[in-house]
Amino acid sequence: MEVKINISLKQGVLDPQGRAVESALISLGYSEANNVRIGKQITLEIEAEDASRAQQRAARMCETLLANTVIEDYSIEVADPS
Amino acid sequence: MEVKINISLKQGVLDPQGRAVESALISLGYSEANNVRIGKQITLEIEAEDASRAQQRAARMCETLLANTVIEDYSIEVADPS
Amino acid sequence: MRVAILVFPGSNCDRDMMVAVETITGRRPALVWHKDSQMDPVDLIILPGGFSFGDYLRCGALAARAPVVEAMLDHASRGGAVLGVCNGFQILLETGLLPGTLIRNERLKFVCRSVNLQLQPDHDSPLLSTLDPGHSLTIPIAHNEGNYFAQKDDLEMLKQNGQIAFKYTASPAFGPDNPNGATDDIAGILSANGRVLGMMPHPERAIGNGHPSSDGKLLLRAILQGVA
Amino acid sequence: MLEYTGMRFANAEAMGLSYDEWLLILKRLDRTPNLCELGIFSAMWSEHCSYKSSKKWLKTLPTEGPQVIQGPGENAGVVDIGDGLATVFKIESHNHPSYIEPYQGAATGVGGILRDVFTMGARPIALLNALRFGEEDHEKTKHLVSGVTAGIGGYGNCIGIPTVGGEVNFHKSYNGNILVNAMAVGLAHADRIFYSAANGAGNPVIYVGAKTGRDGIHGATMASTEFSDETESKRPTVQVGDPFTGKLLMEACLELMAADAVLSIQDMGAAGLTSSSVEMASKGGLGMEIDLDLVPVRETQMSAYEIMLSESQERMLMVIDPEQAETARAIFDKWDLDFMPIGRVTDTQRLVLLKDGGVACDIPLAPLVDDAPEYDRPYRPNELQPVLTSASLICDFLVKDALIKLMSSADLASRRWIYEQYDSDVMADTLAASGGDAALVRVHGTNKALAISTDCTPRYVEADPFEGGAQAVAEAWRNICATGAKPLAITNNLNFGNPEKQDIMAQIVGAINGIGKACKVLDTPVVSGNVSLYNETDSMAIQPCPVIGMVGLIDEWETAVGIGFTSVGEAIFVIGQPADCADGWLGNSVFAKIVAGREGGAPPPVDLDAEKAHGQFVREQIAFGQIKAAHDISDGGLLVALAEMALSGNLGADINIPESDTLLAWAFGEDQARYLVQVEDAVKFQALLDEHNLKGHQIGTTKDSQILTVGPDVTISLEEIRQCYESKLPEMMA
Ligand SMILES: Nc1ncnc2c1ncn2[C@@H]1O[C@H](COP(=O)(O)OP(=O)(O)O)[C@@H](O)[C@H]1O
Ligand SMILES: [Mg+2]
Repeated sequence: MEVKINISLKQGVLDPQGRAVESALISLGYSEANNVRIGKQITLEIEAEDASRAQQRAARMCETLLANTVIEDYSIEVADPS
Repeated sequence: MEVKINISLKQGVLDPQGRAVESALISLGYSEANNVRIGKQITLEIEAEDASRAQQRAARMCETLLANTVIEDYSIEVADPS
Repeated sequence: MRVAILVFPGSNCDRDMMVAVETITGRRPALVWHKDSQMDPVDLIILPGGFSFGDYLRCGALAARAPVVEAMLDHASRGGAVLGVCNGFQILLETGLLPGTLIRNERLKFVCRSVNLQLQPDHDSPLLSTLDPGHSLTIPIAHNEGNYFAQKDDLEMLKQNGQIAFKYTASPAFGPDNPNGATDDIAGILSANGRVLGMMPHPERAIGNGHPSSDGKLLLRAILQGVA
Repeated sequence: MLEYTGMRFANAEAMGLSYDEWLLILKRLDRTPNLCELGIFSAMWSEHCSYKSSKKWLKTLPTEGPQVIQGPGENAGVVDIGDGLATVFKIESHNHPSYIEPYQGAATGVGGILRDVFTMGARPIALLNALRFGEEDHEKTKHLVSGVTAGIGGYGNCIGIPTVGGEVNFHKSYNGNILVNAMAVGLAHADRIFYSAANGAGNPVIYVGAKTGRDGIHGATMASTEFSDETESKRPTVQVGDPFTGKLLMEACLELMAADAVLSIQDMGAAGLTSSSVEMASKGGLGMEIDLDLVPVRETQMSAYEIMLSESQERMLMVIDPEQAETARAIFDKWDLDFMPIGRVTDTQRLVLLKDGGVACDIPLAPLVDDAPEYDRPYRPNELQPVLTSASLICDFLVKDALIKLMSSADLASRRWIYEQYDSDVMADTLAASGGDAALVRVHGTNKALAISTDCTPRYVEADPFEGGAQAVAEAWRNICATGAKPLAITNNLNFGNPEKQDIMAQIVGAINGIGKACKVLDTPVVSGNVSLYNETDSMAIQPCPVIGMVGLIDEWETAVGIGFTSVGEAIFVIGQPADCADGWLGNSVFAKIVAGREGGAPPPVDLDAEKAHGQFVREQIAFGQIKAAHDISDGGLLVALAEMALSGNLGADINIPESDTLLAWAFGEDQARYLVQVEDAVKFQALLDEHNLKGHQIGTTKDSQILTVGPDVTISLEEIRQCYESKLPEMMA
């Protein structure tokens, strides 16, 4: 099953990267850009009986490895194979 | 308007980080994980009249800065404000 | 010999490069700030190492869009000589002046140590023409993203045109070596006209006088001679 | 005007204040404090900012000498190195944050100590660290080692200051409480040092650097309480380092200082805007008024309390010459940094904070600083540990097997896996980085170099705090002398458990006394330092770890030597050991722990006069060119030191051994004040030793082979040693 995991910094945690990109966008003339935040998107395949099981395993993976839950939140999307 | 930009490596481009994460997952017992790829998710607000205009601007930002189109693909989602 | 070193916020080898060039030429190169869009004409522009704009987004990406880079591209398009070291190499790739890209080191860790480089015998560059073909140099590296990657046809083109300048190579002291996973052990490449050189190792950290090697001095001297 | 929200003792207690401290606040204010004021008191009176448990003892340390320009009490110590130049250095801990989030904790630790150094007007030129992790097979160790290493590199590499040395230990007492101490060394003009004392009532107070967020609120109080699972969930928002902004801030500040615009300057470290404003105003004997609405923030609706206690990184507070305000602003504009006048210096000796058109805080400064509690905590030393005889520790291990086992132990194996992740060469003045005794960094543009080392042997300190404290200084001294440099002064980072426990307090007192004694004898005054207490998890204290960071100076860097053998057929001498010696001090050694499986026992005694004599001799003979390579003998003893010299120089050696039943003790004992040196002329060198009345003799010869020959029967190939020495950490971290 195709799984997408989005990992983003928690609210309130400084995102220096986002800030630098925002000011670069603005100096390139994109003054309409605001509040840029940069996160990760991990895509993977998980062999599982069904979507809910895949979701469960992905959550475990996030907790144990993929996300740094001290400063990051994660969300999981399982592509419905049907 | 809330915009999400996903940036992923093109097919065929080596992803050392994805590979390392995959083998770490497997050694942690997640043998069901496969084909792990790591990309970026950039979220930002774009001031624009409508969604299609925001989409357009986001695409320009990707072409000029956010993505390295030599090795990366991007996709854009504009959150429907309605 | 007029040399300019571009300084971006986050550059951190600009002074080291200035000292190295001054040691060789006896003349202090100009430091040019990234916000300057005008530049006095020079013979060689150097993009130094460091973490321009924090290496945020992608290394070299934000610097490649700085005003001074326009002036550098002008200079290059007129056949001017350019040297990019480490972060400078990354910036050159982001501008498109050189093909390919540098991705995370295979082992995903920053690596700082000496490596052995082999000057490719079939290179086609006036910048390196005073060095013996096949010359081997010991020069330190220090980077997190030095893993050179190019699409197949770009690689093919580099090989065909003699645009590969240096490869990492084995040495008695360090053994078989590819410190970062670079495709074909590539450590440095040239533009099609041979006048733009990008490389990961830091020649300015190997100019003798307390450094473990003086091969960087040899290399920089060759480049400065090649330009003149 | 002031909002009295009626704080009660319960609020104070939740912030870590005692009842007596609460009463003292009421008395000094003559009213109840509001939340913001209480927060300020609790931060300023926390162990971290006030040193209330250690101050009494820190005062006993020697801090003076002709070389000292500025001792403890400023952001960093300043030491004269001649020619109008000075070196500025300090060490600081970031233990708790690094346990919670190893990458960011270590990174912000490096960022913080760098700010302490460039705040003084010095350009940082070197970083070192001292790290302590849990047992190698503890479930968290790998994660912590890799995170901390990456974090240290992440900050130092990006900002472009070389990380040139450090030390790492593994021990179970650090399983739940690692130690991450970072040291920074800078270079300044001796007559252009900047201080924090505010001056000139009416002058503008400027905030520069990154914006303030809700990061690490009350970190200083956190660092002053014991750890438990509960605190792990109560943790504040983690501080994130931004080395890029740190670099801009450093360059902007140095440029501003060169422009003569700064009157006083202070970084915002622990307790952020609180400690910086209070310290600047109180040191100047003045007051300060700040309009909190002007503070650049990156989040909405921040309260006065949050703004004052935020520990967001890469921020500074300065008082500038009003006539230079425009110059100053232009410099910060150039570097794209916030530059914000937020208040002014006053002569009221009060800290007044305005917010939302009202007064959010109005307190006298004196009690915050002068009345900070100072405790004379009771202490009771544990009984001293017995001296263990060699016979009780020697097992039927062969010399060769023991050497291999030691060289491949986590305690002694190569740290390359760690230090290759640090850019040790940036700035192009590094002459010797990790892998030798002390790091050597050239004083840019001169023939001089600084030699720098961080050292501590916690197991010795635990067994005997006084001897252990002295030993840490002695080992740092040896490391500096072994390069040929003259030791100048030290900084120290005192990492201990809960000082409210009498045995822990006794460790603190003992170690400080030992450090003080050693510094007096060796003439290396203490110029800066940091104290980190309450390093405990669920009441298990760490092995006490008073880290010494020592800085020395060599006038001609070309005369310096390294540890590696340089040429074949030259004599190897041991200095500090009589020729008829056939035994060694095995108690509490690495051999005892790793090979004999026994921890504890009295540590080797320290003879400071011998240290002084041997160190001076080694340094002199290096300067005269008699010594071609030198290495101090410490953890692992003589044979380990010898193996390290051989590996480093890639040359073998023949070693003579005594006729002895205690050969293992001779080979691996950790007696102090000893060096191994390679010399060209054995006869002459023996004569020199005799002339100086020093014990020492030739024990071997360097060989053009890849083999160590130890006595008539034992041969060990360097390849075999190298293999196990180099592969340990990579395997452990794989
Ligand atoms: N163990 C120590 N030995 C000597 N001086 C110390 C020690 N601990 C702290 N100091 C000094 O006390 C002052 C305050 O230190 P600290 O609170 O760590 O400063 P910061 O404001 O950078 O957090 C500094 O001058 C420091 O050098
Ligand atoms: Mg400070």
